Amino acid sequence: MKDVYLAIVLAPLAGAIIAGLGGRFIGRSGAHWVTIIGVGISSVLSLFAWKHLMFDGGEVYNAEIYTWLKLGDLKFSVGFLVDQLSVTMMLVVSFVSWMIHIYTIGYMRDDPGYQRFFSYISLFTFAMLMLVMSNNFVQLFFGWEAVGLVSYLLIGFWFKRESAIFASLKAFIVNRIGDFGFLIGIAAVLMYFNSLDYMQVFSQAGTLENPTLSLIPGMEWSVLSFICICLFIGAMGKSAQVPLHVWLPDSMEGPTPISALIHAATMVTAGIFMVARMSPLYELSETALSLILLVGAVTAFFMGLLGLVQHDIKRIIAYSTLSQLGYMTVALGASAYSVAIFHLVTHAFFKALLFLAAGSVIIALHHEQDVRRMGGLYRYMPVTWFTALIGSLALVGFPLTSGFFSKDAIIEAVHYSQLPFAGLAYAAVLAGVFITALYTFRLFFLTFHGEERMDRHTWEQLGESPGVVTFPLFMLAIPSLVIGAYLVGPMVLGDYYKDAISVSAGHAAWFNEMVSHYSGAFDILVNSWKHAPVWLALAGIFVAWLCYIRYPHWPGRIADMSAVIYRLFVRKFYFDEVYQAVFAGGARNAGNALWQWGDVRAIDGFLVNGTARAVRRFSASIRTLQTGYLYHYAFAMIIGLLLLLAVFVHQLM
Amino acid sequence: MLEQSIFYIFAAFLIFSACMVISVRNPVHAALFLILSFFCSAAIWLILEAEFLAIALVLVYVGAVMVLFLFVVMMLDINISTLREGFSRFLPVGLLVAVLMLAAMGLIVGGGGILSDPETGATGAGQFEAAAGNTRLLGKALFTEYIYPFEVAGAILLVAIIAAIGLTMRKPRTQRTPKPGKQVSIKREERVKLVNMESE
Amino acid sequence: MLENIFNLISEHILGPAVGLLVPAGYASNALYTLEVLVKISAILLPLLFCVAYLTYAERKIIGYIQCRLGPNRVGFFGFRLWGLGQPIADVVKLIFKEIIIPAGANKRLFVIAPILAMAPSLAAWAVIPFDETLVLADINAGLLYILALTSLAVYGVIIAGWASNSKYAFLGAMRSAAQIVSYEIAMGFALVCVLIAAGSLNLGRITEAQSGSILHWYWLPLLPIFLVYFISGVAETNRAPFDVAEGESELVAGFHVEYGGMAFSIFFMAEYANMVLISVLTAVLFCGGWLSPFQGMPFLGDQPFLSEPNIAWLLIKTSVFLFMFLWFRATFPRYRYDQIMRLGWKVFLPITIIWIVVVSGMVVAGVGPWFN
Amino acid sequence: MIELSEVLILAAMLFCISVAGIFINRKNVIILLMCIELMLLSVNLNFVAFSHFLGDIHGQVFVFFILTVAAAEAAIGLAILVVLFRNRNTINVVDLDTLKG
Repeated sequence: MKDVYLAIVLAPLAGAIIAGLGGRFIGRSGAHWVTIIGVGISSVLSLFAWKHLMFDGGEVYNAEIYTWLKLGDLKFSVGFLVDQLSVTMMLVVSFVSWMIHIYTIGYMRDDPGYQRFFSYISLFTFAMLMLVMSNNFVQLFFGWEAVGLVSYLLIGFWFKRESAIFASLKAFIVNRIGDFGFLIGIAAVLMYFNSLDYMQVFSQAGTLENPTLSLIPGMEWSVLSFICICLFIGAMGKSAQVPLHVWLPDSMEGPTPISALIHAATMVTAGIFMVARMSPLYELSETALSLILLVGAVTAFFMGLLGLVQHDIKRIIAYSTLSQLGYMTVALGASAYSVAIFHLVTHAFFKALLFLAAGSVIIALHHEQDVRRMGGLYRYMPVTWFTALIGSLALVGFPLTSGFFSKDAIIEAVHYSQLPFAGLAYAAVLAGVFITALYTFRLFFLTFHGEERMDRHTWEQLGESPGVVTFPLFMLAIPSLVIGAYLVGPMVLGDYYKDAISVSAGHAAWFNEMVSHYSGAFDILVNSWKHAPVWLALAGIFVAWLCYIRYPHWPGRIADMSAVIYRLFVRKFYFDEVYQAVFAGGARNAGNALWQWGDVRAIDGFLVNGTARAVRRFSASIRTLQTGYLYHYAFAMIIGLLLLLAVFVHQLM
Repeated sequence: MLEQSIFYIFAAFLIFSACMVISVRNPVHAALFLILSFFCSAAIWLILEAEFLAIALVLVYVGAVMVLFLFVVMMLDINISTLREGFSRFLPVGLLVAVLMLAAMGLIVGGGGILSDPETGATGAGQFEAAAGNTRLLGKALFTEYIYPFEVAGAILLVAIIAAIGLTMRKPRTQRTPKPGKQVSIKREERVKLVNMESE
Repeated sequence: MLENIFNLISEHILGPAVGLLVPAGYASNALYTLEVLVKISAILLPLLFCVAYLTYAERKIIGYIQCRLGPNRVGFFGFRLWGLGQPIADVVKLIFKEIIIPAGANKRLFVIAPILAMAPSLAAWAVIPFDETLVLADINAGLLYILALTSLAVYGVIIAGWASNSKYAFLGAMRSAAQIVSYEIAMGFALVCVLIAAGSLNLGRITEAQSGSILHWYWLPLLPIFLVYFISGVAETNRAPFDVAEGESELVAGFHVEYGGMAFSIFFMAEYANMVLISVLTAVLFCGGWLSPFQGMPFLGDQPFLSEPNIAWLLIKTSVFLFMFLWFRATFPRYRYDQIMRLGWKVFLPITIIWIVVVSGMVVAGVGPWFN
Repeated sequence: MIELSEVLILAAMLFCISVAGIFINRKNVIILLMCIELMLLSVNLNFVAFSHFLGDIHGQVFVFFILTVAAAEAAIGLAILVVLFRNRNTINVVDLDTLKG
């Protein structure tokens, strides 16, 4: 199986290298063929690996492939840990990525950076696979940074657009903050466990439950909490949790396939995956779990609110992504790692589907992204309309769709959790359901129904997208519909993950209580009407219908009535402004101050020029002594001699 | 007695010529008086049994260094009057300093026999071996005990020579010498130009 | 012999004279002083006489070399006597001529200059050994003394040239000064060779060191130095062919162009006295001084008179060198100034320096009959 | 017999005369050089006197070296003077103050 895993990782890399370095020779079609084949190989092989592990009773694979370097006892190596968790991720990543590769052919048809783009997304796939398949922290960090790098490259893909460059820098810098915490976490792991291998660390985790450390004298922190929080800060950056979420909406400056691939389906889930992977550590720290719960709840609720007021089709979806990531984080905080991963999987499909559908719309409208200039598209783009409807229903959590199962499971898991902030989180996620439905169908109705608001020129050319675009839509729509029902049994109720995820007994008890109410997917479906989420979702859809189909003038009136809140939403709770002022401005001011005071005055002015000036002033006064007349010097010497003689005479007397 | 009177005579000449050196108007005269003072001190050194040095003083200073001085003084077209400015103004100061210094030195010298044995009052005068000769003694000291400083002194002189030459040497002027061969081989056409002009 | 004559004079004439004139307490000092004075005059009077007749000899010899007769009119008491009275007549004429001091000249220095020129050439005679015992001052550093005094000769020339306030005189003085200083160095090194060979600075010692035979004299082992010394001597005295200081053709008469009468004659005498001095020194240093050339020779060396050291030998040798001075003047054209300097600095100086090394080596190795 | 102090006082007088000479001839570089030579002479006189009265030749060795160095100094000093005169056409010390502060 080692060869299979290697092939899974290396096939996209090979595609990326060939398309990136040899793009000029192999041409456009060569570039997309080689990368699609590469990702296709890893996708098919992932499926094979999944099958091998799940149905053929294959062993969990955990081995080092290559030792990179040795430092005393410390070993940095490349290795794979392929268990139920990572194989699921591999499957999702490679499959979604594959679909997006195909979709890209249509979307990027006229772009001059065609080969480059394929190279990037293939490279991204490689990096993401490295991340999920890693069996140690260093490789994890490598994948972590590599996806960050490719993300940076792809957000700034249209590097002639100033906003794209700004967005790519923003994503990069915000991610650096998270990575800093992540790196500290890894360093702490290394310091306390003296190993970077997952299994060795997990096996020793129990010994560190009690020790404390004090960074600030007088404040004792649990080592494990410290490690977990640091690692979670990394996850906050990557998975765009409040307050490190600001980069994700801006990253929509990149081409739509990227938005789908990176910023919806794969990269942003890296944080979720990482926390799930570290579950043996997190289970020992309730502090960290509570923090995760809180952060997730805040993200889920407030980011959803922002989605209500956006006008850019991709940004609306981006805020929904943030909100959904909040849901996953909440699940993690409630120790329902399996549920989080479950939602991750379903979300990957339906969010990718939504993004690609949005991309299809954007193609049709000649790169028009403002929903106020859309409307009534269902007549012209039936396939897109249909798949988008499936995606929207899944996102809302309409019964039977995949989103229904995963989101319901999260809500129930939080409901039974007894950690601090659990109640708050429960309220947040419940409210989130309504908001999700509202903004999702706001988007849907504004885009596909109602008045046709696009300009005439565009209207004349409206039509369905080509096959390479619609094919992935179908391919993603199917799992968006069915995968929830199929997976909810084993993943949530069953023992899908086996040892890949460990939950402490206390936490497992809450979860098992939730599970005990159900016997299967059908059972859940039947009982859904007894729970609030379904009604909330339906209410959200109804309100959206009211506001955007029935009474289109309502939204404006509501906005006028609550101008303050509306402006707060439009300005995204002023996060950007505050960051700009406090961090960017602060850094600039600090730099200016250091430059003006530290460099110009202290070093240049005082130390360098100051010494010179002091010498010059001193010598200027000394200089007047030096007349340059020979006889003055002679006089000085003679008078000195006279004084010496006088002293000598004095002594002699 | 004779020796002492000769010493006093030369000492008087020495002081006189030294005074003249610093007070005469003309630098040439000053140089000549300096020569005289060298002579006088050479004579005094002879009395003090330093024959070699006395003759060396005459040879080196009078015969070479002062010739150089005279050369320079005579060759340079010096404006004497400006150089004499402030002579009378500084005369009292100079005299005062000189007198003060002389008083101090006199106090030291007169303060008690510097060299003589405090008890017997004896000095080492005349202790040189009569037969050896001053030159031989000096040579022995120079070439044995002081051989290294001697070599250094030679090096210093060499450096001085090079420095003096380097400072004063001017590049030789490029001379234009007639070349008879070229003069002979000249052709009439190259030198004479016939011009037809109308007579006025 | 001369010694005895002097002792007789001292005993019978000076002694009583001092006794009559001087208080008793100072008698010995006075006698000593008187004796020295007598000795000095015993050297100088013949010297001056010699100088006077050297001028005659010069005119005669050059005349004959140039197929002329030279002075032949002035004689004594009506006899022509081949013009032997000429020097006396010249002296009388010069003494009675007025000394003209040019306007703008520095009067005192103008007068002192000829004396300064004359004095060293006379003072040098103090250490010249005429005989084993016949020397005025038998000092150890005799050679140095000679060197020092010859170096002083330049002052007369310089001061004369400067004090005359004339550009010709000044140019001549400058030339002369540079020339003398330059050749003095070669001369000094030549003397260093001699003193290394002899191992003494005393001229008597040096002469005695050469005793043995004519081949023991230093002209042979120090042949290059002998030539260098003599030629440098010619240059030192500003004689032809090195007489650019006078340089009649361009500088009229060089440094003494403004001088006339007795002042001029003193310069003239100084020059000839210098010639005599150089000749004597060459004889003493390189040709065995008062030693007989026949000493140690078979046949002639056995003759009692011929082989014995005698003052006459010194006089004969000196005369030979003096003749060479005159011969040079009659024969050679005058050197150009830069050639003179070149000869002094670039030829003589290296030769002497190399020969110092050679002589030192010979002395250390004890080569030949000279350095045992 | 001459006393040591007599010679020393003679040397001291010579020294003081040259000091006075430096004071009063402050503008003429040549005279200044001559005064320095006079000073050295007085020092040498002291050395010779001590050498004589101590019966020790080393004093004279020092005089020898002083003479050497003084000759070198005079040669270079005069060379500088000549160059100076060539370039500035003056030897007046007052005009030679380019190095002043």
